[in-house]
Amino acid sequence: MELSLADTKKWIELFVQKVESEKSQLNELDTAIGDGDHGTNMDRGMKAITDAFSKKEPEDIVSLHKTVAFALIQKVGGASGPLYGTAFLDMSKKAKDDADLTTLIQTGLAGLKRRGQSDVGMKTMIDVWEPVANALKADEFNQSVIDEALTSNKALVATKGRASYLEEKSKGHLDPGAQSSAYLFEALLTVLGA
Amino acid sequence: MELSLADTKKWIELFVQKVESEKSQLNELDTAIGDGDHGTNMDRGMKAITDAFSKKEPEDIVSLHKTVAFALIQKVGGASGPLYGTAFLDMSKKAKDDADLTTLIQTGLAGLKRRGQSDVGMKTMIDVWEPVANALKADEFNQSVIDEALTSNKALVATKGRASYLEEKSKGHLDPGAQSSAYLFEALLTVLGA
Amino acid sequence: MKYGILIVSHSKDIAIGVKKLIEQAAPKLSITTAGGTDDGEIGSSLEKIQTAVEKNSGDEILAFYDLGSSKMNLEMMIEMTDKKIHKYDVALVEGAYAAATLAEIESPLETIEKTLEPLKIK
Amino acid sequence: MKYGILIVSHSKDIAIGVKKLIEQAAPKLSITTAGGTDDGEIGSSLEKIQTAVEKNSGDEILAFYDLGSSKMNLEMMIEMTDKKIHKYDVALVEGAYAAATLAEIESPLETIEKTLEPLKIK
Ligand SMILES: Nc1ncnc2c1ncn2[C@@H]1O[C@H](COP(=O)(O)OP(=O)(O)O)[C@@H](O)[C@H]1O
Ligand SMILES: Nc1ncnc2c1ncn2[C@@H]1O[C@H](COP(=O)(O)OP(=O)(O)O)[C@@H](O)[C@H]1O
Ligand SMILES: [Mg+2]
Ligand SMILES: [Mg+2]
Ligand SMILES: [Mg+2]
Ligand SMILES: [Mg+2]
Repeated sequence: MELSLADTKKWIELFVQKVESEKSQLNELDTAIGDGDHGTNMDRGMKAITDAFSKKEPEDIVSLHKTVAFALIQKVGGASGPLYGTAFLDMSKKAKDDADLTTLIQTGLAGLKRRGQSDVGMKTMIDVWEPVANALKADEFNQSVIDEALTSNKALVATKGRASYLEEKSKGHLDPGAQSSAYLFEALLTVLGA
Repeated sequence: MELSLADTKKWIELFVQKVESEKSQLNELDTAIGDGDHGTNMDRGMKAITDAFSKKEPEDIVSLHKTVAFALIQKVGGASGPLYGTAFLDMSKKAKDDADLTTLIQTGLAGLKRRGQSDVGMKTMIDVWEPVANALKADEFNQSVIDEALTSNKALVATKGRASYLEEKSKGHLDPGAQSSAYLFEALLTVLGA
Repeated sequence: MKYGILIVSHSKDIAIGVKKLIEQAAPKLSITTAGGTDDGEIGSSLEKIQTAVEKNSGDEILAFYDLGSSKMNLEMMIEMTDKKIHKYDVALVEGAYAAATLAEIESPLETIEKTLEPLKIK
Repeated sequence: MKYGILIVSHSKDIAIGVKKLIEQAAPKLSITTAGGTDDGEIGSSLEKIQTAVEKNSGDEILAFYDLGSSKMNLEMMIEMTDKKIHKYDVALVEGAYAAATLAEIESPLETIEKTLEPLKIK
């Protein structure tokens, strides 16, 4: 299934709104097991996306994903910048040949793994992206996929990112990047009307 | 043999003069295999010694060595500060019981080794202190002891201090701290009238 | 808190930067620094180290340094003070960050030192 | 010169301090830095890295970084540029100092990398 240009834009705009309203929530999660800036970082990226959209209306899915990627790469300032940035940049490149939603999310996921040199189970945003990608493929994507992903992420011991310094003590805390990724895919669910 | 208070002071004053006049020479040696500041560092220490002597005339050998130690520890700013500083501080402590010159130089040498976690043959100032200490013990201390110490220091590959980063390339260069220690012991020779 | 962090560097910029970096992840920790010589040049100062030790409000101090004279001056300080100072021969920036993260959540010294072990390079 | 040094840190102070520290031992070397975010906060900036790469006059670049996003942004840069950049997973301050000392005297890359090997901690 392909998302239309308008729906893709709506998806990103809902994500922007959600992150902006949950900025301090994301900072709080990051304070517990990181350096407390994930909300501030993402918020900078969200503002940059809004700016970029208002400066130049994206003409197609390819350029939309690229615009999102550049805004995040340039403005986030934390690890989430190159991570989300790489995901959207790879999605933009992929969309040139194949804009199937499932394919794109899988491509983004692969980008995250490459950039982070990480995989599912390390208590990062990947713990949300991977189950969502799988669910899309199986045509079973719904809110409970996200909820379950967050629940299992919370129980993990971090082995990548700043939280990994805390070792055992990272257990029981939700990873901030997993939460922002949950917002991304909740916005997608809304657009899908599910 | 014990050095009188007057001779000990003359020794240090001659050292101060020599280092001050050879400041740029010491910097040059350090530029080749270090960070180029050994002359500047030692010069700061020398000024501090002169200041301290003029503020309070040392009353005995113990306080003289302690004054020298504190001036060097506080003002040098490079590795030579804690090194020479420890040597003179240990000499000051030793002089309370035994002010024999040979004993003091041996005590200073032991202090250098402790502070630097180093030994003879690593291309440092120790390569001058150790042969001098040995020669004093054997009652054979003269200029050729110093000259030979410098010659063999030059041929060594550094394994301690900044020069050790250069590995093989440190060969053929004289260690700046070995040179300043040579000045120290040449001043001593002058006082000894040898 | 039980542990404070002490950063000893040849450069006042490095010392201040490391403090800023790690206090983001460890805002409650006492982190004091001694960077550069008395007159702000590249080098080290026993007096600055002494002041940094005095100002540190940790019951015990975890100390990190960069090169040669920072280490030697730190060791002189350890010989001179009554305060318990643990010196680590690890990567300055990375070691201080790891230790601070763990000290912030009141991890035991054993855990902190286990984490520092693979960062030993000196 | 053949090699230049690039320092990527979360903190502009660390980046500047490392440059000052190593240029004392390597005054002829091209050393460029990218520290902190665009607005001077703790973090990293691809744009700053890009500028630092462009300004570096070494034929090839030896690059050092501190933590997570410095590394990831550096890797993005490596994918984007034609310039040859060698990235080292070593202690930032200590690794950059060792490499600079050797690059200053035109040591071959092999020698530099052999010296960096024991400083690998990432
Ligand atoms: N190596 C990695 N692989 C995947 N995700 C990572 C990795 N490192 C960090 N993350 C994600 O990035 C999030 C942190 O982002 P942010 O706080 O903006 O960056 P920083 O850690 O630089 O302050 C983490 O919660 C985690 O989800
Ligand atoms: N570990 C050590 N043991 C003995 N001597 C040392 C050691 N490290 C350095 N030195 C001596 O100190 C000298 C360098 O002093 P200086 O240039 O003032 O300090 P820095 O290296 O901090 O700039 C070297 O030439 C060497 O003789
Ligand atoms: Mg963060
Ligand atoms: Mg951050
Ligand atoms: Mg020097
Ligand atoms: Mg120096």
